[in-house]
Amino acid sequence: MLFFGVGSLPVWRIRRPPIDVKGQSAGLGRTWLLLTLAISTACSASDQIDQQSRTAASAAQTVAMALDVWAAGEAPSAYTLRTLQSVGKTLADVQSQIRSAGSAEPAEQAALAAAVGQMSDAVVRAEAGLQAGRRSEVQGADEDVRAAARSLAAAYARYFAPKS
Amino acid sequence: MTTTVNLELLAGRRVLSLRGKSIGHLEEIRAEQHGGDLVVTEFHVGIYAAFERLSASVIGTALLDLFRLRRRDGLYRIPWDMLDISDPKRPRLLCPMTELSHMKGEAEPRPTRGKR
Amino acid sequence: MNLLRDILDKQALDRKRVKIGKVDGLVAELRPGKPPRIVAAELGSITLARRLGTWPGRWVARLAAWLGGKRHGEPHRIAWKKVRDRGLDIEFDIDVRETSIFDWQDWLRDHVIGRIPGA
Amino acid sequence: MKKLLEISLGIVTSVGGFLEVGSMATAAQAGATFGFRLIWAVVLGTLCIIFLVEMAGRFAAVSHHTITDGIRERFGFKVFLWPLLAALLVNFLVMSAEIGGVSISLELATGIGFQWWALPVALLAWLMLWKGTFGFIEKGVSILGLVTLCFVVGAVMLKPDWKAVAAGAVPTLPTHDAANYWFMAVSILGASISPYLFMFYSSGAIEDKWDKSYLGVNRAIAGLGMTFGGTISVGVLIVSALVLATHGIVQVDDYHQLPLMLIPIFGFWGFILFTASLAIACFGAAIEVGLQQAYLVAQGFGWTWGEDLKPREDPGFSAVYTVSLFLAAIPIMLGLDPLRLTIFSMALTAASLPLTVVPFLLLLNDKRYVGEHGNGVVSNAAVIFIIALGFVLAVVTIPLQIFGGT
Repeated sequence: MLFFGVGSLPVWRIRRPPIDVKGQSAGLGRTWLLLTLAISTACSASDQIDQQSRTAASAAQTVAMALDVWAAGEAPSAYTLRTLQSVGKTLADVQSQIRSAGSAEPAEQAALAAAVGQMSDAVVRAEAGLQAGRRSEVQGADEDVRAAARSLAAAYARYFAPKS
Repeated sequence: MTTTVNLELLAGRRVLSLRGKSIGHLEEIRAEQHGGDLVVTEFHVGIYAAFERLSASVIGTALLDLFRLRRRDGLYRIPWDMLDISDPKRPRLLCPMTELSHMKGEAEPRPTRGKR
Repeated sequence: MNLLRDILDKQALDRKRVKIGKVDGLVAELRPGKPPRIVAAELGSITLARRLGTWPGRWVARLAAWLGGKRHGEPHRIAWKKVRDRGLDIEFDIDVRETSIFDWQDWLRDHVIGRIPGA
Repeated sequence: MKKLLEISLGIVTSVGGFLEVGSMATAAQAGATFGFRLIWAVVLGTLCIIFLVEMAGRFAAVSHHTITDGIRERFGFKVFLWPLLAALLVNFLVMSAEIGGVSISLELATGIGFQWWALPVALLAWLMLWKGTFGFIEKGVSILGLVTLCFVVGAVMLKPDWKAVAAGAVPTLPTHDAANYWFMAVSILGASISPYLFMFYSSGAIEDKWDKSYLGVNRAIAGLGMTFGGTISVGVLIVSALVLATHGIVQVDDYHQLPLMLIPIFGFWGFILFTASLAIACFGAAIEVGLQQAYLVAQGFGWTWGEDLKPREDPGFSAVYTVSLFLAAIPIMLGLDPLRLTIFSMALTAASLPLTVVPFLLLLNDKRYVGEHGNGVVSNAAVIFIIALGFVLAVVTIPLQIFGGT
C-alpha cells in the first residue's frame, strides 16, 4: 500500500511466490534487491485483473452477508447502508481498473467488467431499497448481487483458462 | 581571564595527529579528584574506548571477535597534556605518533590485548 | 571517573530531587601547565543544539534569546562545586526555582496550561 | 495476597495495552486471506514482546529509570535523537490509527461518518489524561478491555479444528500471494512488538513505584499478560478465518467488513460486542500512546513527569500529550482511511524496531543500572534474535509496503 496514494493508485499483487528461497542466504542486500526486482517484474496486466476480480468477489460476498444479517435483524440499518455505500465505491473503482488494464483478451476482460458493473447496479438498488425501507427490493438486489458474483466467477474462469 | 571549553563537544570526535592523520575517535574523558577540584587526567581514543563508554566490553569484544576486528588498534590512553582541546571540534595530538605505542591501554572489565 | 559515561547526559536533580533536566554539557577550564578543571555543568536546549553542530546551536540560541530575553541566549550553567551526589543521577545543591532553568515551563503553566480548566 | 491482586490487575492491564486496532485489524486480515496460516506470526510477536516487556519492567524496577532514560543517558544525546524521532513519528501514526479505530466504532454505532468523531475522541482522551491518575487510566481502561475476550469465546464456540490451529503456529511458506503474505506477517509482528508498549510499560513501573520486590510480579505480568493479549489476537484471527473466509470474504480492506465477524456467532450482540471491543481497545491504546509521547519527550530531556501530578506541576509534560493527541486527530478528521493507516503504521512500527531494541542489549547488561539483575543468556539471546528480526523487517518493509499491501 502506498500511504499517500490511498485508493488512487492501482494495487498490485503477485500470484506466484516471487522469492527464491535459496536466495535468502545470499546476503541481505542481495535478497532485498531480488525481492524488489522479482516483485516489480511480476506486476502485469493479468495480475492486476486477477487482483481486482478477487477484490470484487470479496466485496460481493460482503454485500450478501451484510444484507443477510440486516434481514435477520442482526445489524442496524445505518451500518448496513454505510457498508453498501463503501462497497459501492470499491466496486466502481474496480470496474474502472479492469476496464483500463491493457489485456490480451479484450472479450473476457469486458465480461469481467460487465459482471462488476452488474454488482454495482445491484448495490445501488439495495441502497435505495434500504433507505426506503422496502424489504422486497433489498431482497431482490441481494439476489442480483449473488447472480453477478456467479457471472464474475465464470468470467474469471474464462479469462484465466488455459488457452490453446 | 580563563579559557573554557565544552567537553561534551569532544565526544566522538576524530583525533588528528601532528601531521593531520586520524588516530581514532575520542570516546571517553577520565577525570580525578585533585584536592577540591575535579580535573581531566586522560582521553581515551579508539574502538575499545567506545565499548568502555557503553559499558559493553564483554559483548563488544565478543562481536569484534566475530567480525575479526580484534587486530585493529583498540584503545589509546592519551594523557591530558598530550592532547590539544582548545578547539574541541578539532582535538589534536601534541606528541609524535611513535609515542602512541606507549599509550596503548586495555578495555576495562576483561583484559584483552589491543594488538597482537 | 569517566566523564562521558558517568556524568554527561545523566539525569540532573536539584536538592529537593526535582528533575531539572539532563547534564547536557560539561565545562572545563583550560589552565596553562595544569590539567583542565571541571567548572560547571550545562543544561538546556542551546547546549544540546550545539552538540548537533555550530549552526543548530547558533539558531537555537537566537531563538531562545528572542523568546526569553537576553539571559536565555546562553545555556544554563550550574557551578561544579554545587554537585552533591553522583550516583546514577547527578544531584546539585541548588533550588531550581531560584534559577531560570524552568522559566519556560513556568511561562507555559502561567499562560497556557494553567488557563485550561482543571489544571 | 496483595501481590496476587497486583499480578491479576497487571495481566488485565497488559491486555489493554496489547490489544488495539493494529492487532485486531492485522489478525482479521490475515485470518480472512490466509486462514490459520499466519498464527505463527502472532505467536512469534507475542514471544518477543514478552521478553521485551519483562526487561523493560525489570530495568525500571531495579534502576528506577525508564528505557527512554537509559537510552539518553547511556548513548548520549546524538544517538538518542534517532530512536526519539522514530518513536515520535511511529507513535503519532499509531495514535492516529487508534483514534481512527474509536471513530470507526462510533460510526458503526451511530451511522455518522468517522471523520466527525476524531476530534471528540481526541478531546475525551485528553480529558482522561488531564484529570485522571495513572492508576485510574490503567485499571479503568483495562477492566473495560476484558470485553475483547468475546473473540476468544467466539473462536471456541466456532469449534475450530484445533489441529489446524496448532499447525498454523508453525511458520510455513505461502502457497499464494507471497508478497501479501509476508506483508501481513510483518504487520502482525509490528502490531505485536510495539515499541510504545514496552516503553510505556517501563514508565508505568515507575508510576506504580515498583522496586526490586516487584521482579516476580513483573515476570508474571509480562509472561501471562502478553500471552493473554496474544490469545485474544489469535481469537480474532480464528474468528475471521472461520466466519469471513467461509462466507467468501477473503480480503478485508474495508473496516465495514469487520463487525460481520461476530454477528453469525452472537447475532445482534455480535455487532454490539465488536463495536464495544473496537472502541474500548482503541481508546485505551490512544490514551496510552498519548501518554507515551509525553513520557518520551519528558524523559529524554529530563523534565519532571508523572501522570499523577497535576498538569500545572508538570506543564511541559502535559503540553506534549495535549499537542500530540490533537495532532493525531487531524489525519482522521481529514478522512484518511483508518484501516489503511493502521496497516501502514504497523508495518512502519516493525521497521523502526532496531532503533528501540538495540539499546536493550546494552542497558540490560549494564551493572550500574541493573546490578546483579542483568540479562541472562536466554534473555540476551532473545534480544539478539529480536534485533536480527527487526533488521530483516526494516529491510523488507519498504518493498513489501509498495507491492504487498492492500
